[in-house]
Amino acid sequence: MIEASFMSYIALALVLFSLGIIGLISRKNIFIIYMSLELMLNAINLMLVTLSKYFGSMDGQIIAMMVIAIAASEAVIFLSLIVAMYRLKKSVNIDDFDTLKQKGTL
Amino acid sequence: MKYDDIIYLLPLLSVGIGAIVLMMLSPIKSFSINRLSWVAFSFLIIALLSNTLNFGMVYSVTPFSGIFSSMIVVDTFAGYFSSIIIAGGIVTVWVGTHYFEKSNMLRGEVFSLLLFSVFGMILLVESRELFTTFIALEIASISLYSLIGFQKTNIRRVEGSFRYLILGSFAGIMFLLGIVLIYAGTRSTNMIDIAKYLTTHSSQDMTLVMAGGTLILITFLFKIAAFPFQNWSMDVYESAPLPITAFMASTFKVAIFGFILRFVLIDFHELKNIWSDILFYIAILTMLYGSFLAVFQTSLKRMLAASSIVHTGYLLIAFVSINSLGESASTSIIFYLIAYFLSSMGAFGMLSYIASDDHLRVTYEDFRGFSHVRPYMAAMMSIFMLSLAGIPSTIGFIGKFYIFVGAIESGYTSLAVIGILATFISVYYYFKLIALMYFYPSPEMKGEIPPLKGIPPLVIALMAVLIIWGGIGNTLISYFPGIDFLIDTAKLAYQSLFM
Amino acid sequence: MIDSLFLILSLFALLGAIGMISLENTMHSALSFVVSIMSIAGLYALLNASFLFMVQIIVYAGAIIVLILFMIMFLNIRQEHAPKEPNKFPTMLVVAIVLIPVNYLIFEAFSKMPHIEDFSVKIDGFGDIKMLGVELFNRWLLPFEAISILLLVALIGSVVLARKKERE
Amino acid sequence: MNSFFLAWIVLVPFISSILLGSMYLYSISVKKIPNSVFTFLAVLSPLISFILGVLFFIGLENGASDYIYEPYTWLQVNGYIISMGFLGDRLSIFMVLFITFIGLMIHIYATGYMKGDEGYGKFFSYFNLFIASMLLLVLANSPIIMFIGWEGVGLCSYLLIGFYFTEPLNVVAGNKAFIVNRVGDLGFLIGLIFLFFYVGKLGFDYGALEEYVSIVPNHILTIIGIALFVGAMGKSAQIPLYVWLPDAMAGPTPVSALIHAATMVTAGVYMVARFHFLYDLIPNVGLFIAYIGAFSALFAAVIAMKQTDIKKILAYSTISQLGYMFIAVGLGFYSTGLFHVFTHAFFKALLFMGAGAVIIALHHEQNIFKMGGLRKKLPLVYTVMLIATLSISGIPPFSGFFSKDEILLKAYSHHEYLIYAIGLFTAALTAYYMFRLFFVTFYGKNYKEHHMQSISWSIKAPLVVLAFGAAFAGFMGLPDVFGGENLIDGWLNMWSGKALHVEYSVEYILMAISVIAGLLGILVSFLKFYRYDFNQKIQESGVVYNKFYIDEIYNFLFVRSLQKLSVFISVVVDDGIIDKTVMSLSNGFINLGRIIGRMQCANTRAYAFFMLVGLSSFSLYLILKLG
Repeated sequence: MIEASFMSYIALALVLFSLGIIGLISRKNIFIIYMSLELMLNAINLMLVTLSKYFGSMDGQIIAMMVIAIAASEAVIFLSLIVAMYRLKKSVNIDDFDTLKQKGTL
Repeated sequence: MKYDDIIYLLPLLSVGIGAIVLMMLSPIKSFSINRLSWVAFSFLIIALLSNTLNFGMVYSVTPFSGIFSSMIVVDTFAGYFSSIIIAGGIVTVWVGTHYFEKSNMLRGEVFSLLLFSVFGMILLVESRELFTTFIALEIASISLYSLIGFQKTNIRRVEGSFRYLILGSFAGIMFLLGIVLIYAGTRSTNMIDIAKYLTTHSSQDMTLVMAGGTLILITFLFKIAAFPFQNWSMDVYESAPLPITAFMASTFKVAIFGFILRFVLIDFHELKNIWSDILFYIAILTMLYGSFLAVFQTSLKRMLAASSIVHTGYLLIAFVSINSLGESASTSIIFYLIAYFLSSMGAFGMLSYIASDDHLRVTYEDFRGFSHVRPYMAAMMSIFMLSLAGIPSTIGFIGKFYIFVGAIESGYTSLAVIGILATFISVYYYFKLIALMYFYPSPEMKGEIPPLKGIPPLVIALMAVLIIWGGIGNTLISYFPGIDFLIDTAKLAYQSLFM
Repeated sequence: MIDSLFLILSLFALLGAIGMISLENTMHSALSFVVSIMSIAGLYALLNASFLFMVQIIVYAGAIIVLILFMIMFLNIRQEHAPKEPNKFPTMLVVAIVLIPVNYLIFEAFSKMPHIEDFSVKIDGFGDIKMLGVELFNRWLLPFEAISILLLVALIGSVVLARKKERE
Repeated sequence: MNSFFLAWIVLVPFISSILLGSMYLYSISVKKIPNSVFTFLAVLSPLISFILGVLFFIGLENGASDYIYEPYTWLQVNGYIISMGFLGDRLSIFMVLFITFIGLMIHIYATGYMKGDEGYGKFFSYFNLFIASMLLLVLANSPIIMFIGWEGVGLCSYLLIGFYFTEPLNVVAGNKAFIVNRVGDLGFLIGLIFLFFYVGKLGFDYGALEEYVSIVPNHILTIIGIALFVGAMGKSAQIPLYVWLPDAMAGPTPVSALIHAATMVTAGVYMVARFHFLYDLIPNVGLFIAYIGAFSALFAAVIAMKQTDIKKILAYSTISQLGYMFIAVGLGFYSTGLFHVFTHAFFKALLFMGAGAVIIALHHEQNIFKMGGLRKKLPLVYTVMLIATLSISGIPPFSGFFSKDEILLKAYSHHEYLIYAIGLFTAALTAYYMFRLFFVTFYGKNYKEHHMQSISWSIKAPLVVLAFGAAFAGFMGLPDVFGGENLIDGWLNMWSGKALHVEYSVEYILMAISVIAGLLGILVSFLKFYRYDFNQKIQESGVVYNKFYIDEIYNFLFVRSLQKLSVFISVVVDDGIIDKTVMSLSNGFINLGRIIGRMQCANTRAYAFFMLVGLSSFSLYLILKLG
């Protein structure tokens, strides 16, 4: 049985963080990409809260709370941009948005 | 409680209040665009003037240290950088007024968001606590995301904004992880405490701090568009409205450097040589990548975006040599930032000024024979190009000179050689524009280009004059401030970091 | 007791995360993410962060995720709208391999921290709302104020970006 | 003479250029300004500089020490101090004198040549800037300041060559000049940086450099010497960086005269002479320079034999003459090289201006095989061209003879017989192709009658003045043999001249040989082209038409094979290899850029993946670094 030590929390947070990066890069669905970013923030929060307990100081928890606020503010921008994008192209596939591609002509 | 501390916070407060006032004014329809820009301008100029109150002194104050628990510091360094940032805001306001009017997308919110962005950047250079820095970065970035995607019916704008948002958030998350690691390693997020911890515990294992610092460095490299974190910049610079591109390319870069210099010089003073090897290669790759990208562009906007990657490379040269020559390398970075700020802000500003109702003039071909239609504008544009290319007697040359000499002095001769090579390549794509403007007959376009009238061209012309002034030095009239003045102030700024 | 709770919660958190990044359907994926979020909230409770436990449930699960779900339904994204992703799993494998050095570095760095035998806090009321509030308004006032500005910026930004019609 | 006025030698044309430029902008956008105003300003500035130069000359002659004027510190980087300094020693005042004098003449000439051109004011603005840059280059007190002038000259040549930008070809020529010059500049800059690195701490003006250059290790010194010479190659059009010069003929003729005679191309020679203290320490590099010069001289002369464009012939002849100068400076005879710079300035300016007069008279016809029989029509131009052609061919007593002969003599006495032979052979070729130009232009039969345009006095006057110079300037460097005193050597006494170990009798013989070589060239040319029949289709058929035995032999032995060689060199080597290499390098770079540009695929996930790879490699680096 694994002891619920400091390191096991960190390991869990790291795995969640990596899963977030994996989702960000390998998925095409805009919503899932966004949720992957949120997952990474959650993983970092978990680390912060763990550190807060480890150090016996509230700093970690306070930062974690403010990170949630930052995540909320990013969420607003994200979702309004997603709406704008969906209105324009009727697609949630991020690879469809490539109008800025470098043209190879001189 | 000391109420006179409020003087030091005046720039920050003035910009912040200005942003909120503009937000409230923007729904009022009777308030014309011109009036809004005057409001924005007056708040910015108050901020700039209050910055000059302490000019020329070495000072370092932590205003309201009890309330804010020393998380914010106002020193010569912050004053220097925030002055540049506010100046960038002022230029963007004036140039932007004209552009947004023309492209029919101006609303008061633009100015509000712009001032919020300036607010975030000032907080970024003044903050001495890593998490506050992160929030400041987010304030600046989120305003920029909104400004880029402002015209939401334009697919390019929205797409660029979204790409920047995803990648910027990703980079922001790395920054956050870096803060967490440093916090885990030192139990503090305050830069002074971290520096103290690092000097007193130098025998201990520093893997956490190193890893955290590296992650923060990656965010920094992302924001200044260094290889391999540079791809976004081309797309975002191209998609953004021109004044916003100007603001991002020059002012934001200044702010980011303001933060990272403080971070590296204070926190990693003892350990900053750990990155020198990898930054060495990054500087080379950045310069090469940018040069390769810039030479074949047809769009001027893209070329300037690509060349801004090259300029990042030059700045990184000085950044590499920072561990052997702290003061002079930082000074040369600061000086080069000013040089680059003036030149690129001028070039982008000119581009956005000549945008007309139905035609954005952003490709090389649009400038064919330009000098015959608008000779003064062509002359200014040439000055900006000459300065970007680093031709002697412009400020850009002196900036490059300092960087290359510093690189050679600290033993990075190969970096200097590659930098000079990149400069030579850059002459090709900058002079292509000059050649097109001067050596071709002009098509019929006189009616479309706005004449030199109003404040925007005045601002642009002022920058052109400053470029020449900085290049020839304090020299023609010796008691007038010139580059020596700038460099001396930059040195004071450096010294104020260690007070 | 705590250990087995940790195991169950972390299992759910991982399963939820894996489900989120691998499920085809956007809606399923979002629901799977809720599982992960809730489990993390539970972990916060285990870590003596009772206030954060609530914030996590209210703000994340209650607001952000609901917003996402609402948006998915609002835009009426059905399975046939979802992008085709045949190479999803190979890409994941590649990314996972590239991630190894990052994870190794951070894990190694953390494991070098001084070991604490008894991983529990002795302070009374650690992590509850009072302690958090006192700390927040004493030492973290500046970031707090900055966050309020950030939310204001996000507000303006979203109004600008989501406004239905361009005003002439 | 107050050394303060040294700066004004540069500042006067500079200020005048700015004035002219802004007046020009005013005149095209607001209100027309009469050309006479431009003329007055444009001609005034080189005149003032010339007068100032003369005053300094008198000062130095009366025994004043070198003038140094350092108004301010230009740059100051941790211990390195670079001041904006001007140095008026014998070498720079010598250069100033003939630059401003020839420049003045060309300015006067240009007022006639450019009359009626739309860009009249712009032209003189560039022109004055050109003079100012060149004067800055010459008067600079440190290599860094010199580099500003160096770049300024490059920029102005670019602007002037592409002056008629409505022709795409001219723009290409301007670009080519600029790019090729940048290659040279890169070399120059690398040399400077090395020099700066090793001795910069001790001061970076010429005085300090001369004092401390010996502390640089010898192999580094070799690198510096070669790198600096690469810069000279670019400016002074030596193999392989000469390709821009013939194309630079696209500019208006006064520009060609200015570039070829007084300013840009002599910059390289001046630079080597200025760094004489450096090159004295590395004689091997000097020898290398001399050989490059010799081969350039030969190579360009061979190409010139086949050209039909009057300005192109003169362009190649410039390359060839520059080769002579590099022979002299390479072997360490700096004053001899500068003597040739001096005489060359006169006769080459004269040649170009004469050619320009012909071109103007014939309504911009440049092909010599469409001219012919101009002797009667343009008697003045005929006379001055004859003087200039005799001078460049090395016929005594015209100026070219003295300087060229001295170079050959020095090469001989220095036991560089190969160089001597090449120089001698080139001298014969020079006489041949120059007189070919001369005869075809002014003599011949069955030529088409031309409708002539009259030539104004402002074109004629400088021709006459320069003709005197081309005829008699050589007497300033009269060799000892004739009981004269070499005034140039005496003036530039800063170099401990290497003694000559040649008997007078040998000197006479050498002199005779070179005169004979020149006369031989003229003779062949005379036989072939004096009665040139313009009804011939192309000039090669003239080979068939000749009646003279000697001509046939000569043709068979030399001309034919040389012509083949000439075609080979100009088509295969020049256009095919050197031109292509320079151009394909830049094209390759652009194409590589396009391939790399594919990374900008506008795919967010790909960008994120690049970032992740970056993150991963940073982590790997840290893992390795921290163990």
